[in-house]
Amino acid sequence: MDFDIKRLGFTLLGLLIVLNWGLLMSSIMRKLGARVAKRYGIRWFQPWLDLVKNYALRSQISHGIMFYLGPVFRIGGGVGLFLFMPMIIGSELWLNYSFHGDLVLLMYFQFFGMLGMALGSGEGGHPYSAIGISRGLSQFTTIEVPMTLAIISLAIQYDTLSLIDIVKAQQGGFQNWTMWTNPVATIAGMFSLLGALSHSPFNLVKAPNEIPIGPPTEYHSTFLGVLQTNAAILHVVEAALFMNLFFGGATNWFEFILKTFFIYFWSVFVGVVFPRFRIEQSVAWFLKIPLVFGVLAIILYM
Amino acid sequence: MKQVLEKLSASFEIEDIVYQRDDLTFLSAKKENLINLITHLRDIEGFSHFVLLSCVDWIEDDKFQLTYFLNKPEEKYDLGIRCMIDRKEASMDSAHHLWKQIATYQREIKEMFGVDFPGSPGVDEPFILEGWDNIPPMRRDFDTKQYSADTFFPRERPKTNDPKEYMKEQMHPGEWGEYRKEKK
Amino acid sequence: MSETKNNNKFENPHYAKREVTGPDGKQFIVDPIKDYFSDERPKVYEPNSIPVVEKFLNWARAESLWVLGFGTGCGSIEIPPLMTPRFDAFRFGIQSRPTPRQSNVFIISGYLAVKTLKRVIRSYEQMPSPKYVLALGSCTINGGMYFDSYNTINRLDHYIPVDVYVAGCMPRPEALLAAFNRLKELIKEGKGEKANEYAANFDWYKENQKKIIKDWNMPDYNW
Amino acid sequence: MSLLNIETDRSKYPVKGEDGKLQIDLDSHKYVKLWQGPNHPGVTGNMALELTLAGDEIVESKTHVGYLHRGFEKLIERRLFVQGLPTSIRMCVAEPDSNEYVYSTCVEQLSGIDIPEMAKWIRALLLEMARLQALLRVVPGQGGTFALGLGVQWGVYMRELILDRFEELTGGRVYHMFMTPGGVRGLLPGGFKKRMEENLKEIDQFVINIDNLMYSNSVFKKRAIDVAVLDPSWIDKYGAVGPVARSAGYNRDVRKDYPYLIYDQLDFEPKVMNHSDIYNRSRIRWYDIQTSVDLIRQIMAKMPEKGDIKAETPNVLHWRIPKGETYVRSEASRGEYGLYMVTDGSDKPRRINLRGPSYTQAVALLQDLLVGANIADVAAIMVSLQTCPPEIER
Repeated sequence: MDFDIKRLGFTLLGLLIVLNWGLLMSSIMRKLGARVAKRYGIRWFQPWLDLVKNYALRSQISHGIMFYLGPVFRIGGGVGLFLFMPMIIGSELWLNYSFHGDLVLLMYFQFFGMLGMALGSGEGGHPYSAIGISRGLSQFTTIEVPMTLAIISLAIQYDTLSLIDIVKAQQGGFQNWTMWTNPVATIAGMFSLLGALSHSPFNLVKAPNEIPIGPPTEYHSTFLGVLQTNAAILHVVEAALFMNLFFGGATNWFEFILKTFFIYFWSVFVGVVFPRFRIEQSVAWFLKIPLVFGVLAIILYM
Repeated sequence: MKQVLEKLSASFEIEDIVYQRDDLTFLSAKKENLINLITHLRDIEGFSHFVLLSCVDWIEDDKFQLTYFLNKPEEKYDLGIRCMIDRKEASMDSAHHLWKQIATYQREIKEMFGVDFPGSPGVDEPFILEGWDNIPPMRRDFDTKQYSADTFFPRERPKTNDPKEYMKEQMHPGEWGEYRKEKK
Repeated sequence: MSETKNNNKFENPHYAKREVTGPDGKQFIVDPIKDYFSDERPKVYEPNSIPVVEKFLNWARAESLWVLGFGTGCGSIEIPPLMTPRFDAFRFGIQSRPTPRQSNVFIISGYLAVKTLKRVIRSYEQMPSPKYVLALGSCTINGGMYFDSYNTINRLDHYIPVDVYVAGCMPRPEALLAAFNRLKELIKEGKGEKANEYAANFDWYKENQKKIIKDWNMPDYNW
Repeated sequence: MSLLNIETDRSKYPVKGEDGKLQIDLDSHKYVKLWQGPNHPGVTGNMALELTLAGDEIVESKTHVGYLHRGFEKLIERRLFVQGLPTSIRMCVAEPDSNEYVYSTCVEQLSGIDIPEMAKWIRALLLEMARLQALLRVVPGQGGTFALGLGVQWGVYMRELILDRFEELTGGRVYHMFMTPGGVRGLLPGGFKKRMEENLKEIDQFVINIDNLMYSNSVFKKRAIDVAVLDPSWIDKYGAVGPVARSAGYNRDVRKDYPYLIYDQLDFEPKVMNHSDIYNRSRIRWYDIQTSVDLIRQIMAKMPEKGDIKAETPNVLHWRIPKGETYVRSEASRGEYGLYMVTDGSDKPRRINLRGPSYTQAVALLQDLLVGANIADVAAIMVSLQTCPPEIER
């Protein structure tokens, strides 16, 4: 692939759009959650304020070089996931740096940020961070199993490992979406999405009443700002991945926003009314129901 | 319940029985008999619920009064057992083996009054206070207001009056006789 | 007695310097005080030199107040109502955070026992600058109901700088919201610089703190 | 060290030493020392737990209290009997009315005052309202420890409704000081019963919602059932009272056993269960909400319209009480709540000592109940015992 300044420019613009959409989406979701609790909720621009505030704090303490690199790894994972994710299908400009076989890379990038965070928060020295990150890693390992099975099932179904090809195969009406052509893999994928977005009942990584608040316990000011930025990007991109895999991708930004919103809403919808699992219950749950669907998806399309 | 107490008073030298309410009786026991008495009450008489262990400082008699409250859930009856111990080098037999919570009470009393309970688990560890370097604060001779004024940077307060003296002054200024003379 | 205690700081065995055998069989020396804490003094942070930028940043700071979820006294019973449907402080950009590293506002909810004051100072010093303190209740102003108690402090502003006092026993959630609004005004006017004041008068504050915390077994400044 | 030889049975270590204490060598890297609190959102109130962990499991726990110590018992020794009331009620902020009741009743009993019938009814109404508002906070709070924040939001809103009625009746939101020694300060305002009934209707709906949200929720059941089971023999051994004792099969309710005020004229039956895990301990409080709502309705229906509210008392500035001592208990939402008062003939109490349910449950019982528990359940266990630190240290 040749260097193309236009493509780079559009990718950065896409990143900006995704970041702002991620922040707006999180404030909408929090407002929705507040309405269920009979509250008015935060103002819609609150996430931007929090972000500016965190970057504007004056003092910051580093616990060492790995502590410093933790958020960098995390945002590296989020941005990496974005870079190789096709955003809008049918437009050359919004495909980012997606290439044939990018699915494998995307799955790696999902895990990448978590690993970096493990190193960084480990150096923070707080026991809550260590407990949180060990929970996070063990949970994410089990999330990966059904997710991988679902994706392999799609790879078998469409006979490709390219995300663009998978999306292109689903064009031409919603009856072509993987959701209808491969419902079993969709179910496995959507269950593992619940864990990947870590809302309740799978938010035991942060768990404010148990280990406040897990890995980012020691992170503050700019470090926390970077983590927040990453969270905003990651949530959209994660939803976009599932949109591309199961719900036919997006042909314009409006469709993109609508679909990512509802995919993200699915985890919030579950999260509002369910308490949190313990770590062994969460691991057991992922290795039971989603795994069965994942294996079934493989067998059906073998 | 009266028969039980009479029976007990023979064997455990109980005195000063006060029937405070229908369901509450206070009695005094000797320091040597006390642990035996409450063990007997727990195991034989069915006082299975331990309510409270408290300490009162009778500084004028130079005594500490320990009060053990026992409750009998079947008959809904309470028994308060007083025990006077010397105020100097105050020490009492520990009863932590009878009920688990007694160790906590003893720890608190050790800290707040300075009554020692040898053998009670954790009795020497600080329970509530941290870095306390004065006499135990719940003793009557500890002046909490003075201590607070010396230690905690009190703010200037507006002048306050003792309500009793102030009202006397307002309603009956001077001597009572002068007040009446003025009225005439 | 108190002096001897002060001299031998860190008598806690967990803080002692010692040699440890690691899981791999190697021996190494652990010095928790050096490893865990830094003895550096707090710094005075100058505001941004461009007034417009500083104004914008102050606006963001004022509108995004993260409260440390540390209920130090009985005033903390009014914090849940503040965060729930009736009063809903989220509307004003107020959220609670469980760790001092990520919070900007410390609500001292009522009287402070000496034992709590020690933890309050630690938590306060761990908060990133600029930080603000709301003192709730009469007991933080002059001791209130507990003016003669041997275990509660009388004036909070001798130990940590206070931005806004809220009088009452106990202050209603409305009073707390009013205090938050006052705090916002102060920050927007650029007067929320009490963290710098603390750093500038560090010795005076430390002297007061050490006067009542008899077993001072931590570094002078807890990063 | 091969992978196959990993010690999985945690009950085998740490070993107990000769002095009966667990031998825990932190440098061996088998254990982690973890402090929870006082600055920890999962810990109820301002107290600390010192936990030693082996993996996710707690092998030793210690409760540290004293962060809220104000020396009430010392302060009240310096105050007149009437001045003691506003001081004493601040001993427990979650439910101050029980303090008012036990303090006033101690003073009345020692000076031989009988309070009028009407005052008794109003006192009982206040006590039930106080129980109700405390339970409305703690029942959804059990879900809150499992990250089910929705119930907490609803519950605190319902509590606000009761606080509104308190405000209407007494003028205070949290601290009321309505039950003064000798009676109460006033009658019910006009229309109070109607507004109360409206609020109770909302709470009835809330009770059903909470049942759907928490007690029928599969994840909640998974987290709560058979966790931290309390052996029935521990109830007397540790002095557990109230809902904790009732969940283990002991029918102990002060309102029923020692009917104070007008509780003998009311018709109610406290719920008793036979298996004390987190789920049942929480469930019993859910039943208690219904009992309290029912009792408030009964009291409002049966209470007289008018009557004396205050007995004849001495001048409060010269109120001297002869030498004596007494113990008065009431049923708070947490269980038996008692006050021991000693007088010596002067105008100030010689000694008062509060017996709060948390004193035993949050120190001795919690320490032993936490051993073997998962750290994820610590907050839930604390809430299920309804610990309230201010009444431990006072």
